[in-house]
Amino acid sequence: MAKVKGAIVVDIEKCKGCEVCVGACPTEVIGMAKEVNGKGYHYAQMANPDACIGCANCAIVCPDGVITVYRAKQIA
Amino acid sequence: MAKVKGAIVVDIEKCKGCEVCVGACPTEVIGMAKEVNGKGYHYAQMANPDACIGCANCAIVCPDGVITVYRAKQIA
Amino acid sequence: MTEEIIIAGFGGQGVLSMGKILAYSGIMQDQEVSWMPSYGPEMRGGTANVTVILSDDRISSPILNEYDTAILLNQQSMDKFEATVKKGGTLLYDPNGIIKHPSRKDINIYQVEGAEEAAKMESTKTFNMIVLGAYLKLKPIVIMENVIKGLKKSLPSRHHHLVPLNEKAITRGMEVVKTIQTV
Amino acid sequence: MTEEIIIAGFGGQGVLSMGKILAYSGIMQDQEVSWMPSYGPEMRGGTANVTVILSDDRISSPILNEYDTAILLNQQSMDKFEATVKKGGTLLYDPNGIIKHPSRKDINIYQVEGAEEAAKMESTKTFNMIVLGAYLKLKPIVIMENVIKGLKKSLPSRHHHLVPLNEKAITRGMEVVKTIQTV
Amino acid sequence: MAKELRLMKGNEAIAEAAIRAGADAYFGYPITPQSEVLEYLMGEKPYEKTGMVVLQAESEVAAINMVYGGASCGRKVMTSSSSPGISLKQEGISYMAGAELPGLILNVVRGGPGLGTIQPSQSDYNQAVKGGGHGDYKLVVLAPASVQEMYDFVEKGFELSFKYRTPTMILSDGVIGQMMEKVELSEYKPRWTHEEVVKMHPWATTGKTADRERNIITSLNLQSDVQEEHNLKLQAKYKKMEEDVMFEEVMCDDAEYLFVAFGSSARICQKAIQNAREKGIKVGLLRPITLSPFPSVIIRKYADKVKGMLSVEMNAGQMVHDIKLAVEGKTKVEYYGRMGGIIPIPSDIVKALETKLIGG
Amino acid sequence: MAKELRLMKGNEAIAEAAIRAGADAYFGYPITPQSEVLEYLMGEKPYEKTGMVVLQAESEVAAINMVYGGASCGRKVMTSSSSPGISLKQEGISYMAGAELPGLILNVVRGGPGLGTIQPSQSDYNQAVKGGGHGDYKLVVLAPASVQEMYDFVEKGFELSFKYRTPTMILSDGVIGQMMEKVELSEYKPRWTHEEVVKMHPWATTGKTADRERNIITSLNLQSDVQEEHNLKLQAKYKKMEEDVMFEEVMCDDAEYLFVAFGSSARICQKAIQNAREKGIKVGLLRPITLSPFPSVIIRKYADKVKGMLSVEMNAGQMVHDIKLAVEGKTKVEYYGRMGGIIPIPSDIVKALETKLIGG
Amino acid sequence: MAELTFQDIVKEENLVYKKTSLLTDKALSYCPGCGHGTAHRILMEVIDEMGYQDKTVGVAPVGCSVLAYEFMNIDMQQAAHGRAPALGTAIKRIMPNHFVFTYQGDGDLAAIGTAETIHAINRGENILIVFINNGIYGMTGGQMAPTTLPNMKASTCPFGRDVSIMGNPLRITELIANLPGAYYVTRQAVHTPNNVRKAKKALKKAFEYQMNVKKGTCFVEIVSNCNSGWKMTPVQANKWMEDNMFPYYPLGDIKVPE
Amino acid sequence: MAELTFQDIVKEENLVYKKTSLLTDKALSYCPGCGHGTAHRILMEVIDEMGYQDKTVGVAPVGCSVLAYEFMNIDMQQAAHGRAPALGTAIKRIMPNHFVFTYQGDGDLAAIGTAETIHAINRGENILIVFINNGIYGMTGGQMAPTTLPNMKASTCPFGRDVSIMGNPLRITELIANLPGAYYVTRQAVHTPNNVRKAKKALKKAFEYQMNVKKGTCFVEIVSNCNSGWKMTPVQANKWMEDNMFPYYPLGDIKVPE
Ligand SMILES: Cc1ncc(C[n+]2csc(CCOP(=O)(O)OP(=O)(O)O)c2C)c(N)n1
Ligand SMILES: Cc1ncc(C[n+]2csc(CCOP(=O)(O)OP(=O)(O)O)c2C)c(N)n1
Ligand code: SF4
Ligand code: SF4
Ligand code: SF4
Ligand code: SF4
Ligand code: SF4
Ligand code: SF4
Ligand SMILES: [Mg+2]
Ligand SMILES: [Mg+2]
Repeated sequence: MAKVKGAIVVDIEKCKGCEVCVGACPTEVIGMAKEVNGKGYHYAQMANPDACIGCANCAIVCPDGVITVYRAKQIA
Repeated sequence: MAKVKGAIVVDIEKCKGCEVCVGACPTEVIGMAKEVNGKGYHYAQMANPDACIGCANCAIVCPDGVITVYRAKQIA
Repeated sequence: MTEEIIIAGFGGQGVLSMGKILAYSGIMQDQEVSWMPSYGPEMRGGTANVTVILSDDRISSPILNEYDTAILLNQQSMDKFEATVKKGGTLLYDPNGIIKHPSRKDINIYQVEGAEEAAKMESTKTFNMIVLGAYLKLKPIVIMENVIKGLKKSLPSRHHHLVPLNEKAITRGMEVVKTIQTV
Repeated sequence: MTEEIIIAGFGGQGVLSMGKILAYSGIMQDQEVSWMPSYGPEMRGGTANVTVILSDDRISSPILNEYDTAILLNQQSMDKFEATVKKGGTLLYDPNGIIKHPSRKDINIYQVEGAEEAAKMESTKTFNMIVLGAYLKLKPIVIMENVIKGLKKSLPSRHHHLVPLNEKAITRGMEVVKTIQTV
Repeated sequence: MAKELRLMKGNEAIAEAAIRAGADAYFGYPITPQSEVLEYLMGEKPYEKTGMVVLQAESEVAAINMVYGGASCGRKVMTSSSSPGISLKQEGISYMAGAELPGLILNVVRGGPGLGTIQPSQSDYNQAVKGGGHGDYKLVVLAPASVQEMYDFVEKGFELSFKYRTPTMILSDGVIGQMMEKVELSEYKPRWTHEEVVKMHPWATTGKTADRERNIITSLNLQSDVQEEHNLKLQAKYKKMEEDVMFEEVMCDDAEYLFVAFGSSARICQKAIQNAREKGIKVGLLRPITLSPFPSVIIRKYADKVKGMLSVEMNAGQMVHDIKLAVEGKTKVEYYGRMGGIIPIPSDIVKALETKLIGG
Repeated sequence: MAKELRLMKGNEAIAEAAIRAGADAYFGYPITPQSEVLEYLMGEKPYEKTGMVVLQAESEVAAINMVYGGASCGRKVMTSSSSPGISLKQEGISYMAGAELPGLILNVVRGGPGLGTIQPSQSDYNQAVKGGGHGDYKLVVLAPASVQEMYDFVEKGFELSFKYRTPTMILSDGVIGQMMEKVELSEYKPRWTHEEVVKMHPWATTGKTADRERNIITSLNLQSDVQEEHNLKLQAKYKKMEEDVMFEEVMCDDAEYLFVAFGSSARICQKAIQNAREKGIKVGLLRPITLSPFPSVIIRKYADKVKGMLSVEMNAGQMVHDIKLAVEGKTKVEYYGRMGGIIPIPSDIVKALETKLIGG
Repeated sequence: MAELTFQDIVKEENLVYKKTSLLTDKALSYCPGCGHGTAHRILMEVIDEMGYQDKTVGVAPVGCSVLAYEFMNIDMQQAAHGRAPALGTAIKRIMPNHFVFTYQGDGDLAAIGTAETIHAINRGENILIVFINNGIYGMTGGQMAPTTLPNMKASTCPFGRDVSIMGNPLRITELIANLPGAYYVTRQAVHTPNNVRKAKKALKKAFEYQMNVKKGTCFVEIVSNCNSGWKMTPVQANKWMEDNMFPYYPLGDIKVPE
Repeated sequence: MAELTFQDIVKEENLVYKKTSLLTDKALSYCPGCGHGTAHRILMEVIDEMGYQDKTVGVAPVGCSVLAYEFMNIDMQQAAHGRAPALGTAIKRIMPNHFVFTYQGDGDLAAIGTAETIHAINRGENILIVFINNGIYGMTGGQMAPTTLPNMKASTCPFGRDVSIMGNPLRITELIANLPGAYYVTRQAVHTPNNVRKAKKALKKAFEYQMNVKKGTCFVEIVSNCNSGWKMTPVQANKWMEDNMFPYYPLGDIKVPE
């Protein structure tokens, strides 16, 4: 059986650190960076990348549309 | 038994001859004058005064409020 | 030539369209014309009047304080406009419903039994054309041919079959106009 | 005496109220004061700034293009306002979050670790008072007594119990201010 | 080809002219003395013929904003109203000027302030010319003095309003709106096709195609420097508008005095000139046709020639200030006017000339 | 008694002054940069203290008509807004003027036209002074140049507006509305009781009692002669208003040149005077405080004394025309200004003085 | 005993009905047969009967009834077109013990004044709104109103209201009845004696609710004729109204207090 | 086989979700976590997916989304406060084959714009109205809106909305659903993935109705947070919205075509 594996790319400079994506992720992938971006926001990042299933939930709720989602099949 | 008898007084100069009162009278008392008043209207008048029962229907519907109604008991 | 006319009466008497036909007739013979009605709620239920000017020259003001001719079709108009006729001017009226007849001595006065004649013609709608005929008898400022053209212009084409009747009414008006006084 | 100050930073840093306390302190010692914020959506989420003027004379324009002192509390403010300090004037800033430190050579530059000290005091709300203290150390234009009065005036009375904490923060700021460069 | 002549009310002429000029839409709300514009259009059903949209809006505010929406699509869109309704349109007009939109607004002025009277007046001169709405802007303002001009100024108005991308106002009044005169009608101009609009008005919101950036219609500039640049651009445009100034001179050649009057007042002044000249007073008429741009240059020129100017207005004296500004103190300028819907009488105008300027 | 001093925004000062002046009602709609007026009032809950009504209306149009309704009851009623919102109020303002109602309208001007910018501007001068609404009318227009004046002009504004039964407009801008300065507060004045209103304002609709005819508030006069009489009465009143003209002279005694400026611009001109005098240029400032009535007489007086006047405005040049009309060509009048929310800089003002008047 | 003569009957003591003194002596400016007059009269009768002349402030609209203040012998204000509810709001809030009503036509209330109508009622302003629905703009010469019926002719829909272009007639009364601030909403007519009596009762109720219950806006619609605008005689117009207006605007209470 | 690395996954061919090109690259001016951004995005996604960029004209309001035209890569007009439906009316009537939508806040649509909203819908204008209800005036700094909840605080009701003075919150969506011109009326949210998906479906439906069915106005309300105005973090605000806004403004279809 093929297992899906996902990844997200956050446009860090445009992320506003609202944390809406965090709660939307079913697999608790996302955490907020300790660092701030140029606008002073703690941006979102994959804190737990392995758990990402590429469901795009985070991207769909991100108000600033800064998440791009990828998904590949892991041939087990 | 006491029979009621009514009468109406039309303020002829203010009557606009709309004929709304005519249809409102249950006893067909009112008719329109052949003559016109100063404004050129054929005014309302008692065409059949004996039939008036003083019910005030005519006065109540007269848009210009130009009818005054009186009623007396005819001791039969 | 300049003729300045006021036509005044009740709302339903065809005062405005009579003025319009007159104005159109003027256009048909290449005159300058203007037609200025009273407007707004003052018209409601009450009186209507229109100032018509026909002239060979450019018309300056379409609103006037005095007139060459007044055509007055009810008592209220008589009360209001008798005094506005220029000295030596013309007053034409329908005596029907008039209680206070004109009393000026310095103007020409004529009568036309428009309502009565219209009743005879069995068409109250011809009333204003009868009055127009009477006026044109007194002041032939436009020729009949152009009046008919004007009539056609101002009537929607679906009413053009009424033109002969209107022509008859105009002719009738020319016949029945009565001179009361000339100066 | 006239002192013209710009205070700029993030919306939540208490920039406006710091300016207000300063202005109130001026009133307490009978000075003329003005306080002019940036306003409107430009504030939303972004930066806030306020121009404060204290003077012994009537203040003409409350909006300025250059300042005696700039108090700058984030990078954006640094980028925008470093250049507006008058030659020989004063720039005070909190180095926290600053990537590009001020580079002008013709002004006096000071640092205050406001955020750090506030964290130490376990009350982020004291941040702006620490900065204020640092400023007053550099420019004692108002005496402490009047600052406290100003503080009381600008705080709703239900918050007056916070005055001692704020006073402590001001004092702390006076202690920790660091000179980077003087001209 | 024989010219087509018709006897029409000024208001009807506006409507007919709109159809023939290839107007794309009319939006309006009834108010005396101009309801005939909408009534005539509805009677003509141009939406079945030329495709012109005609809609009775729920209010004057809605109507002017419909004009904004339609004009933004690069179309010839118009509205009409009378004084109180025009006041309600001021925000919309300012928006249109700010967003640099064309469009035609007819004001058939009645006497104010407030509900006032439905009788004719010229008391909205300042509002039209100085900008009744907020901010620095100018309209093109045309003042017709005949039904023919009502007709002609629709096409002219659209032309200028597209040329300068600023709304044109036709400032008329109850006399000219309600009176009938003969009008020479022009040929039907077809409405612009969508393709023509796209080509002619590349700024219009016609749908973003791949070959161009998106178009935005807005009057907002949050940054002051950008807004100031925009303001300066607008001012330069208003300056350029002066090229299109229009006026009429009547018997000015030998004139020792000048009436300055627009619209209905100007017509009555013509009669006053006759009266005056019969009396031996050499007076002429300078009639501004464009009230904005105002014919200041020609007025300034006459200031050196005549002994005085009388501004004749159906208001409390509004245009007189623009005349004064134009003459720069070089000749005496006085005002005579009537208010409340009353039309000045030629003889009174001559009397005013005599007492205020000749005797004075 | 010790005077009560407070550091306040201009907008807050207006609100506090309203409560203390015994205002009866405020109706408004939010718009930057003046929303603090309504916010402050709602925070103070004067309806629980003085009984003053405070209501957020559904729009500026509703708000001005609420003012009309309340003012008709003989009460002190006010509203506030900024440019686009003030445009929407023009019909209502014209109605109030026509019906001869008192009332206070604050315009914290922002840059236009259209949505423009929320930054400060003076580009609604014409609208306020020439009548942005339809018809011939005038407001009392007060132009505060400090937060203290924002405060003071509320009471003053009500006073003049009741005196002349015409609305008063306070024409402010974003600088003065948003800045804080110290304000000396006045004592609380109790609101008028119903009985006082009935006595003081016998024209007000307070309920028809047996001892008087019914009161009618209207601006409608269907008969032209009656409307003209009404117009003449209004004009006479506006003439009389000139008694209450207000202005400030700063260093005018020895001035060879004059800045003429109001509101924020006037403040900046004070700094420009310092700069100029340091350079040896003898310049003073004439600050109109009432823009309507306009201080034409004093300006005319200075026209004979000075070599030129510079109108400094935050717009494209509006008041400059009124100065020109006042000086009657007796001295040179020039304009310098900035737009779009940009505040003129003192040094640029001096430069303009030098190039346009001194050098020129 | 002999028959009573006219003179016998027409005596002060036999008086049954007389125009209220809260109507002035001025002749109404309305067209013959126009319902505005009747509506004016019953409104004034109610105020007269309640003895509240000195506590009443009315607001006249822009529309045929713009001159209502000439006929109603009470203090009145004339509002800008559509804004009467805004005036009413201010008057009532400033003088909460007064009886405040607006009197508005369908163009005034349901077209240009839509926002003011809805928001005043939504705030539950404790006023009475009398709404004269004649399906047309009477004053300006018979233009289409929001309430003009489908296919009905008016000067701005000379071929009849085409709902596909002009939209459906707006039942504003049913609409505002949905608002919590609406306390009492009813639709009446005044073309027959019986309807006049009912309409008057409705006005009386509204009066009592405003002065005693104080729980929100009362809204009394009166479906009326505009015989001039409809181009009919008054009698024809009333008949046409019954046949055409009433089916679309059915008479009766729409919202009554619980 | 080895675990896929980040680099392995992040490849063009594995792309699952990417911001639509119908949004410009400009950073949104909204506060962190504001629903306006999400609403913008799904609207643009729908237009993108339907391939109608060149046939679309949008209308931005006055409100936080006044700058919508900076972010939506389509032709747009910016309307005066409350008047977007009037603009939409004109655009659609003049270009009947274009897709026309307005995008409006609750202050814009339900306060100052009430008349324009109701009449455009009553006429059945064949446009889409996207209505962002955040219960507050965001743009101007958090004043009370017609939709502000009872007792909810805002800068012009700092002690909470007192319905006895300020009236009840206006359920404008339910109100306009009564109008015959309203064809499809629904209330949605965009704070969770599931809600976003549903809201997008609703927009798509509206799009299809406008372009193919042409039977009236589609009205899509999106209940959204204004965390700045509510003075909460975005996450708190979304929770508060579920707990307080949704009970008053329940999600779901309000009127669906038969
Ligand atoms: C702002 C404004 N717009 C338009 C008008 C013109 N106007 C006067 S009355 C009226 C319509 C009246 O119709 P309605 O409210 O139905 O009253 P009715 O005359 O039928 O009783 C209109 C549009 C006006 N006076 N003011
Ligand atoms: C005529 C006018 N009145 C008022 C304003 C000020 N104003 C700007 S946005 C706004 C309210 C916006 O609230 P809403 O529509 O709910 O949008 P949000 O910002 O909440 O998305 C107001 C009152 C204006 N620009 N124009
Ligand atoms: S939802 Fe978007 S903007 Fe918010 S934290 Fe996540 S990535 Fe950043
Ligand atoms: S794509 Fe799905 S699993 Fe991956 S981070 Fe986003 S929400 Fe979580
Ligand atoms: S109802 Fe009145 S106005 Fe009409 S005819 Fe009868 S009496 Fe005359
Ligand atoms: S009182 Fe009654 S019976 Fe007498 S005339 Fe009137 S309606 Fe007829
Ligand atoms: S026009 Fe219609 S509503 Fe007006 S008075 Fe005449 S009948 Fe009545
Ligand atoms: S103020 Fe409110 S609505 Fe506006 S962007 Fe911020 S969160 Fe969104
Ligand atoms: Mg009606
Ligand atoms: Mg909102």
